[in-house]
Order: sequence, then structure tokens, then C-alpha cells
Amino acid sequence: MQSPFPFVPEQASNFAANVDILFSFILLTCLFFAVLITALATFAAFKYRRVHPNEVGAPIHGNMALEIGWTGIPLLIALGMFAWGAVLYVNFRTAPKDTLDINVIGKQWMWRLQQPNGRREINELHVPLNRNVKLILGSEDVIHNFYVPAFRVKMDVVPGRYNTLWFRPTKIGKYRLFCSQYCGTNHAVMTGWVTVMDPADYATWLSGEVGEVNPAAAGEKLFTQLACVTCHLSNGTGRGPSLNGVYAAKVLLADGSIVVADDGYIRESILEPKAKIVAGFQPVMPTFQGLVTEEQIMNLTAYIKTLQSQPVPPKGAGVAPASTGKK
Amino acid sequence: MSENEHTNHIVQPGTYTAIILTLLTLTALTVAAAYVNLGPFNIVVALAIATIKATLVVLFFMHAKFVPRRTQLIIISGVFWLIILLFMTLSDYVTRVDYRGVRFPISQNFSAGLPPRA
Amino acid sequence: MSTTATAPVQTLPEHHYLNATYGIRSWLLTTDHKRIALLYLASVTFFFFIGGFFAMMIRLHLMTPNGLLLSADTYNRMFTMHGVTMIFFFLIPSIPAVLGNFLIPLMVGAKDLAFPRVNLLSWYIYIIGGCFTLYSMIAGGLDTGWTFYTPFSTVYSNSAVAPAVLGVFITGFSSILTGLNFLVTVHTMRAPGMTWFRLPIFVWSHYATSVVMILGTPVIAITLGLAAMERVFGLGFFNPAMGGDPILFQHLFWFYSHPAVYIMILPAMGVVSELIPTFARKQIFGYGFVAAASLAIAVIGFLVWAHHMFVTGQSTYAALAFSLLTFVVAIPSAIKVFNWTATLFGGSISFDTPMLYAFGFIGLFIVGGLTGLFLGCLGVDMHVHDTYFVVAHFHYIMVGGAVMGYLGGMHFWWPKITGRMYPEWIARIAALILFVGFNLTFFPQFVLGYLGMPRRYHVYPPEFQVYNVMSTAGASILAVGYLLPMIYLTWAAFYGKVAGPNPWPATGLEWRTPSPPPTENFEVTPVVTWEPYDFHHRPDLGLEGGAPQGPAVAPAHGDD
Amino acid sequence: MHRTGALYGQFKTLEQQKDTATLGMWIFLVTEIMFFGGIMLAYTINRHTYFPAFAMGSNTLSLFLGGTNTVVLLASSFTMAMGVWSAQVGKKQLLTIFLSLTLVLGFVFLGIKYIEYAQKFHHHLVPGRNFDITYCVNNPARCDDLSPSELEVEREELAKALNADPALNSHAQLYYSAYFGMTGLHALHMIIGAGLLLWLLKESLAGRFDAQYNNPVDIIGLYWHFVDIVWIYLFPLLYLIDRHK
Repeated sequence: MQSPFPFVPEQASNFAANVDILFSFILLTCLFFAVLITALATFAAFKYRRVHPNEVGAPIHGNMALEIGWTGIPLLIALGMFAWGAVLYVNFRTAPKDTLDINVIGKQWMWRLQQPNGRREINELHVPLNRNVKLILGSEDVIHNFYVPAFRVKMDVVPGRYNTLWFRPTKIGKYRLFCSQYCGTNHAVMTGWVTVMDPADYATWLSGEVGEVNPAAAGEKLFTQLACVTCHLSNGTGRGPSLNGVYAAKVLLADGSIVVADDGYIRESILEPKAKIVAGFQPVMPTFQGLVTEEQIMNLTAYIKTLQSQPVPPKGAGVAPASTGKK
Repeated sequence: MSENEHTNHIVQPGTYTAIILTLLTLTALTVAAAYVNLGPFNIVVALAIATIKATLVVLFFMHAKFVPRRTQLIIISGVFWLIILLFMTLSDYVTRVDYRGVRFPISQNFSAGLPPRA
Repeated sequence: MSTTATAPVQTLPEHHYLNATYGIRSWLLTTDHKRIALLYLASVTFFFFIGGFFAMMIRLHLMTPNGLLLSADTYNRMFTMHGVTMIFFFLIPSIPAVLGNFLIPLMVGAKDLAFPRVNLLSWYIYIIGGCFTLYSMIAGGLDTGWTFYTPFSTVYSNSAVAPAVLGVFITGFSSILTGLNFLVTVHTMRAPGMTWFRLPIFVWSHYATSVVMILGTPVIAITLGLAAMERVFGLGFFNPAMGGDPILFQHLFWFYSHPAVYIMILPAMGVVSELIPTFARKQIFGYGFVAAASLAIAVIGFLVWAHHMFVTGQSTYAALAFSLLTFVVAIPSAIKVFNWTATLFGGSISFDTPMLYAFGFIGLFIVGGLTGLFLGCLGVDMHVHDTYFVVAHFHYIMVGGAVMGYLGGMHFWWPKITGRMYPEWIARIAALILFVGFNLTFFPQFVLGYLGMPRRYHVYPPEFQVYNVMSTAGASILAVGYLLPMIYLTWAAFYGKVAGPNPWPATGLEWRTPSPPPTENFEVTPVVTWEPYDFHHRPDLGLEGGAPQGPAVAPAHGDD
Repeated sequence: MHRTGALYGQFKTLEQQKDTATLGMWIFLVTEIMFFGGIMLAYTINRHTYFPAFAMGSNTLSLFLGGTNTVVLLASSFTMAMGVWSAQVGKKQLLTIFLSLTLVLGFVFLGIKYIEYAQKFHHHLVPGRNFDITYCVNNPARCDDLSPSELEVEREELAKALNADPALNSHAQLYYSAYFGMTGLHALHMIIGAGLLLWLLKESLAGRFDAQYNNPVDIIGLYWHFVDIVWIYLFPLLYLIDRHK
């Protein structure tokens, strides 16, 4: 949307146009009534304004025909709106048979998705154009909500059960993904992108990796993509320790031992985060086993190396002297 | 206070005694019924007996049989609203279908995580 | 005041409820419903400004996409405490506990409410609940959202959930006792001749409100009680880790919290139903329908709660049933709006401040009510649910509707409460500022919502900024609009022009006693011989229509 | 509010006052119905979903203690009703006697409830970290209040239930959540009722109630009977889920 005052998001799924048409119908009906009443009230307010201070109004008590009319007609219109909306909703809740099933796990505060062939993504979803896609939604902690405005669909992600959400992307592009059920501190950051691709491109994407030139730059990108950044805040206030100045430093662990944060430790921390917990932090980090390739771990390590010279936040808990911990 | 006696029916001890004896009998009956396997009807019988007992208490111990219509209406509306709460909520539960087509009660050995791949 | 028909020089009565006794004790131990109403007035105003402060912080923060001044956690605490304060401690008690408390005994011609000591107790319960909630704000704040959704609130949140929940739980009983008191008062305390169909619509609305209060509030009490026990003792009904169901919490929560919206809006509708006939000098159009619509809203309002849960994964069938009923509940509200509009026709309309609020109410309530149709419509809700569209919708209802009604009622009855008049022109300007500020604040949020901006976001994508800036600008105008009445009404209570018993004039029984009224409300028990809002058989009002031969003793009849 | 004798100032007649107070109490009882309704709903859904766990939990309760309590509470309702009658016909001494009896029966109920609660604490059957549905079966020495035959029955039931529901331990906690939630709320109402009865007793000893003015006895009686009704439902719902084995 290029206009500075957009009012409709892009239409990129089979539902989008239908929702917009239904919305417009309700909008026009409501506008009609709103304008009608406003006009009548304004007209009456001026026509019957008080001229003499002691006058009173006409002795009118009511009118049965009018009452029945303005009860019945709006009721019929409302039932029409209901029926139209119901048809759309039943369609939305009833997924077709031939779907591409994608698993989605919501977790404070990231989305973990898995394609049918096992390829995993974080906060990104790639789907082919014109293919029915069904998301199977599960949550690891609290209630989240998977919402793509351009598709006009959303569904809660409720712990303890799976919900489903289906759509058919109809336009190639990159669309915003939101969590729209409040889920805690970084609810607003639990966002991402849905990329609709040409089926051929999707197939290529599904089978291959995209090479990165500069390991540190690739690592920095991954650090954001994998949502590491939501916990490992550089100022030390996150749920995970700040990584500034960690590389090659000594780290105090929860069990009292001290390790040196070398490449091996970083790799272990990514793949088996619960093995060595930094003192003062909870074992909340999920494993990235299967999510990242060896090459990507190397890139991440390269990025963490570049943070060696960054200022260490003062309140780094669990830090061996002169260094900040991490896990 | 002749007017008072006119509107306030005094329930006599004889009635109270008859009611408490009925209540005790029904209590014995509900315990006895619980030991008979009636399948899904055990709960129905238990609730039916409890409702009879509650009705007796309301009508006689609480004099609802003798109070103005207005008060009776209030009692009934209270019960009616309870039924709205229970039944409209249950209307969701009994028609829920989870994505594998399993009806309520939802699958019991759910464990958080990804569903198994076919 | 522009049309004062009685003698030009008015004096306050020698004895009235405000000067009956003096000292802090005489207020804190009073059982006079009028004084308790003023206690409530002071306390809800206090909470309103606390809630308003949170609102300002939210709007300021959202000026820029990355947030201007708060951290994520602080922002979450701000919007949560804004919601909790405004809903449980301002909106729900505002009109019923202040205006309703003050006026219902006067309107039905009683010396007091049925249970004056219970009335005082309900204020103390409210204050105790408020203290717990204030304590939670100091002790780490609350970040669950006012909806307290589990399992976030019971397991994951590390803010002070328990005291806040306890505070809301306690305050619920204040609401129950108020509702109970109103119901019994309307049933048993009416003056001779005050038949059901001579009751002002204000009383009908409060009757309907009370029904909602006594039937709904206990359910939220037990629900929050269970949630608190789940957090503290580890009960498991709402905890999926133990096999509980978080959606059950939502069912129970909305069973009350949706009808609670009607606790907020019905009394405001009652106020407007008083203002329009008074300032149009004309009987309300379709009295019976307006009264019945209140009850219909209260009853059907209980059958729609799960429309807050269309995208939680409740069953499709249940969603269909609840959506259908949602469209049905829109009808009684529409009936009211149509009847108000029809009342204007053939009237003699003045534009005193209360009437401006009534017009403002109608305008904003139309927008708020009609946007409810979008949300109740299943096909649209799946897009706009939990976005700013919802935020805008309920602010139009609760602020545009309930608060406009509350302020309109305040201006209308302020001369009755204090015996003095407020400065008319400042009041008209304040009403205008409120209307403009309100629309500028909340209308852009509809667009934001349709564009897909989810609610409760402390940062947002840059393409949403322009509407957020508009909204923040509107909020600052709105803040001025709220401060003005606060200042001049307080001033008027002490220094305003003496108003006299019936300055407008209006037809209700409350205007047949001095302003401010004596402690026992009426010197002699009034006998009602006229129909509601009848300006034609009321020579005591000093208007042209008052038939000179005296009030016609109309027979009490059963229907409109 | 100023009062002349038994009449409060806001009322015109004693009859209006009585009518008002009775109506007020009935409306309050309606809110109580809704109050218990919420937890009933939670109970219903969970019982339906996790029947084996609820059956298992129910069978760990003592039918003897629960049944005795039902009889005690029904009897107290009877004595309360008789108290109301005594007041209505102006028998002041009889009123005092019946009120005392009601109060004593109320305390007997609470005493038995205490015994039951203590037993559940002892057997690690309170929801929370220490909850262990298998505790008694695995530590028979710690549960010496259960006879070997009772333990044997429990062992069999446990085996069956675990077979039907592997997550029995967490779902049984839902049963105990319902049990403690419902009976706890009920007991709280009993305690409030006992307080009200104490006040009635004091007033009755002072001879305040007669055939004209007995409204407090009447409306506190209503409350007491309501608490009885709640128990009438709780007893089969909690104690008699699955006794036919």
C-alpha cells in the first residue's frame, strides 16, 4: 500500500476478497442507518428547536406500526448479515482435503514452523501460490494467535490442544505475520513474515539452502531470524544472558563451575541449551537441533565473536570476573 | 398483625417432620442407587433424586410454596440462568471436534509438541 | 437553566442532606444513599484519573513505531492496569453507584434504598477491593491484560496477579450488593401511585442493569477465585499442563464480562432516556418499547458471550449459535436509538449541556453499536478479532457511550446533587471538546484494525504510524475535555448559581423536592398521579402546556 | 437509619420490611446459585473428559463420613425450620433450643469435614506439588488409617484407572481441585452461617423475637437451607461417581 492513508490491507488469499466484500456490505448498510438517524436527528433538532422558553412538545406517545417496522426490518437485515458471515466462517473452519500441512508451534515469543519435508523455519513461513495450506497450531506455553492480515485469517494457538487454520495464497509476495493474542512481554515482537512463492521457487527453496557470503553478517541475520535476539538482549535484561564480550571469556555456570566460552561451548549451547546453564538464568532456551545446520552454527559463532568488543552490561548475572555469561 | 397472618402461611411441625423423613429416605435411596450399575443413567438418577430433595427443601423448609408469585419467579429465573450457563457452554464442548476428527472428550494423552507425521 | 420558569431568585433550603450533620464520621458512617453516592463519586473519579493516566502513557508511547517511552513490560502493565481500573473500578460502578444510588430512591419516591447499611457496606467493599488492586500496581504491577486469560495469568505471568484478582473478586460483591439493593427497592419501596409503568426509564434501565449484576457477577467471582487458587495453590481447571482447559476460563469469564458491557451501557441509556424527553419537553416515544428493550438487552445479553471466542477454536456450531444471538441483541439497542430520534420530532428542543451530551451519546453509540455488527459477523470477525478494530469498537461503546452518558447525567443532576448550577458556556465547550477529541482518538483505530494492527502491541510496523499519531493527538484533546468538567463542576458545587428545585424543568419525582434534597428525601411521602414525562398535565412546572385545571388524575394503566 | 422498635426508618410498615428483607435474601440466594454454578460447570466438563480419574478420586472418599455429614446437615435444616416455626408462633424458649441444636449440628458437620480434609492431606491427595494418587498404595505404612483390605481395593482400582488414563496423576488433581473447591466453598458458607446463627442465638436469648418480629430468623433460615441444598448436590456429585464395582 503506497498511499499514506491506507485503509485496506493487500488481498492475498482466497478469503481476502470475500471478507472485504462482506465488510463493505455491512459498512454500507450501517452507513445508511447512521446517516439516516443523524440526518433525522439533526433535522428535528433544528426544526423543533425551542423558540419560546415556556413551550412544550406535542403530546405524541408512540406509534405501534413504526415500532414493529423498526424492530422487524433491522432484524431481517441482521439475520442476512449473520447468514453471509456464517457461510464464510464455515468455509474457513472446514479445511479441504488436499492440503499442504504445516506444523506451527507458538512459544514465548517466537513461531516455530515445520514444512512437510521436515524443513524448519523460525518466524518465517514459505508457502506455494494457489495451493491449499493447512496450519496445525500448537502452543508450548500460553495462548498465542496466528494472524496474517493479508490473508484475513487468524486462529488462536491454544496450549493443550491443536487448532487448525487453512487458506490458499493467491498472490506472490511477502506478508506480515502477527501474534494477535496477548502472550506476555514480547507479544508485539512475536511477528514474522509469510512468503508466498511460485510453486517452482517453493520447491527449490524447500530442497536447498541459500548461501551467505560473509559468515558474521549471515550469523547476525540468523541471530534475528531465529529470534535469539528476543531473549539475548544486549543490555542484559533479557531472559537469556547478553552475549556482549562473551566469546573466549570465562563463564560461571549454575552448578558453580566455570567454563571458557569457546566455539565448542557455543555450539553445545545452541544444540543442547540445557546442558550448561549460566548462573542466574532459567533453562528456558529451546534446542535448535535440526533447526540450524553446522554452517549456520559457524555463522552464529562468527557473529558472537564480533560482539567480543561490545560493552558488557553492568548487571550481567552469573558472570565470572570481567566477563558476561551466556548459555 | 392479622394482616400478617393473612399473607404469611405458617408451616406446621408435622409437615417439617414428614419432609425430613422423606429427605432421609431419599438420601438412603441415592446411596443405594449408586451401587447399582445403571451405566450412563447413574448420574441421571443421582441428579434426579438430588433435585427432588432440593425441591422439597425449597418448597417447604424455605416456604417457597407459600411466598408471593414474584419471589417464585425469582427462584425460577435463578435456576434458569444456571441452566443457560451450563447448557450454552456445554453446547460448545459437545460439538467440538479437534483436527484429527476426535470428538469431545478431547484426546487424553496429549503432550505438547508437534503432532506425529503420518 | 436557559429556560428557568420559576422565581428568578433562588435560595438553598435551610436543611438538606449535605448540612444535616458534619464531620468525617458523619460521612464514613452514613447510611444516606445520597451521601454514599457522593462517596462513590469521589472514589470513581479517583480511579478514573488513575486509569486516564495509564491511557495517556499508552497513547504517548505509541506515537512512534518503536515506542516512545516505555519498556515492553511497562507498556503491558500500563494497558492492563488501564483496563482493570477503568472497567472494574470506574465504568461498572460509575452510573449505577453514583447516579443510580442518588436517584433511584428519589425517583421512586422512597426515603432511602431498601437496605441502607448494605449500601454503605458495598462502598466499603469497593474500597477494599480497590486497595488490593492499587497494592498490586505498586507491588510489581499487573501484566495479564484485564481479561486475565489463563494459563498466562495463572502460570506464566510474573507480575502481582493474585492481589489484583483478589481486588476484582472483592469489588464484585460490591456490585452484587448494589444490584440487589436496587432490585428490592424498585419492587417494594415505590411511593403510592408509582406503578411500574410510571417508573422513569432510568429506573427501568437500572432494574435491567441490576439483573445483570446479580446474575453475572457471581460467575466472574468464582472464576477469578478459581484462577487465584490455581495460581496460589495449584488447582488445575484452567491449566492445560494438568489437563485443564484454558477455553473454559474464557467461557466463564465472558459469561460475566460480556453482560458487564451492558452494566456499563444500560445505565447510560437510562440517562439519555431522561435527558431527551426533558430537553425536548415531550413524552418519550414508545415508553413501553424503550423499557422492554432494556430488559431484552439484559436477558439476551447473557446469551452471546462466546462471540468473544470465535477464533479460539470453540466448535463451529457454538460459534454459529452465538453469532446469531449476537445479531439479535443488536435489535433492542436499535429500538432505543429509533425511539430517541422519534422523541425529538414535535418536541421543543433546547441545547443545554446535558442535551449536547445526549446528542453526542447517540452519535457515538450508533458508531459503537453498528461496528459491533462487524465483530459479531463470523466472516469479518476472523479478520478483525483482537485488532484495534475491537479496541475502537468498545471504546465507542464504553467511553463514547457510557462516559458520555455519565457526564450528561452529571450535568443534568448536578443542580439536584449540589443545589447549584455550573457555568453553561464552559460546559458546552467542554462537551464539544470531548466529542471532537474522542472521535479523533478512536476513529483512526478502526482503520488500524482493518489494516491488521493487533491490540496490545508496544511496538508496531511503521506503516501504522500515521493513524497512531492521529489517535495520540486526539487523546490529548480528550484529556483536556475530561479535566474541564472535573474543575468547573467542583467549582460550581461551592460557588455556582443557586439552581432551585427544578431548574430545567423536568417531570421526575426527584425534581419535586428541594435541591439539595433533605436527608429523608421528601418532606411528605409523594403521591404520583401523572404519567412519566408528561409535560401537559403538570401546571407545577410553569410551562404553557400545563393545563390550568390541575393535574389530571390519570388512572394507572398496565401498558403503553 | 433511625428505627422505632423493630421497624427501620425507610419502611412504612413491619410487613413491608419483612417483605423487603425476604425478597432481598432470595435475590442473594440467586446470586449464590450462579456462584456455585461456575464451579459446577468446571466440574461437569472435567468429569466428562476425565471420567476414570474422577471415579478413582471419588472412591478414595469415605462414603461413611460423607453420608453421615449429609444426614447431619439435613437434620440441621430440619431444626432450623422448626426454629422458624417456634419464632412464628412466639415460643421463645423453643426457638433458643432449636437454634442451639442447629448450631451444634453445623459444628458437627464442620468437624467431620475437618477429619476428611486432614485425611486427604495425610494421603498426599491435595492438588499441588506433593499430590500423588499412588501415595497410599506405594506407602501403606504411612497410611495406617486404611485397612489392608481397603488398600487392596484401592490398588486394584488404581491399576485399572492407570490403564485407562496414563496421565491419571494430573487428571486426578482436577478431581481434587473440584472436591476442595466445592466443599471448601460450601464449608466457608457453613462458617458464615454459623456466625449468623450465633448472632441469632444471642438475640433470641435476649428475647428479641416474637410472633410479630421474627424476620431475621426467617431469612437466616433461608440461607441455611440453601447451604443444605448445595450439599444435597455435592454429595452424589463428589462421593457417588462410581461406587458400583
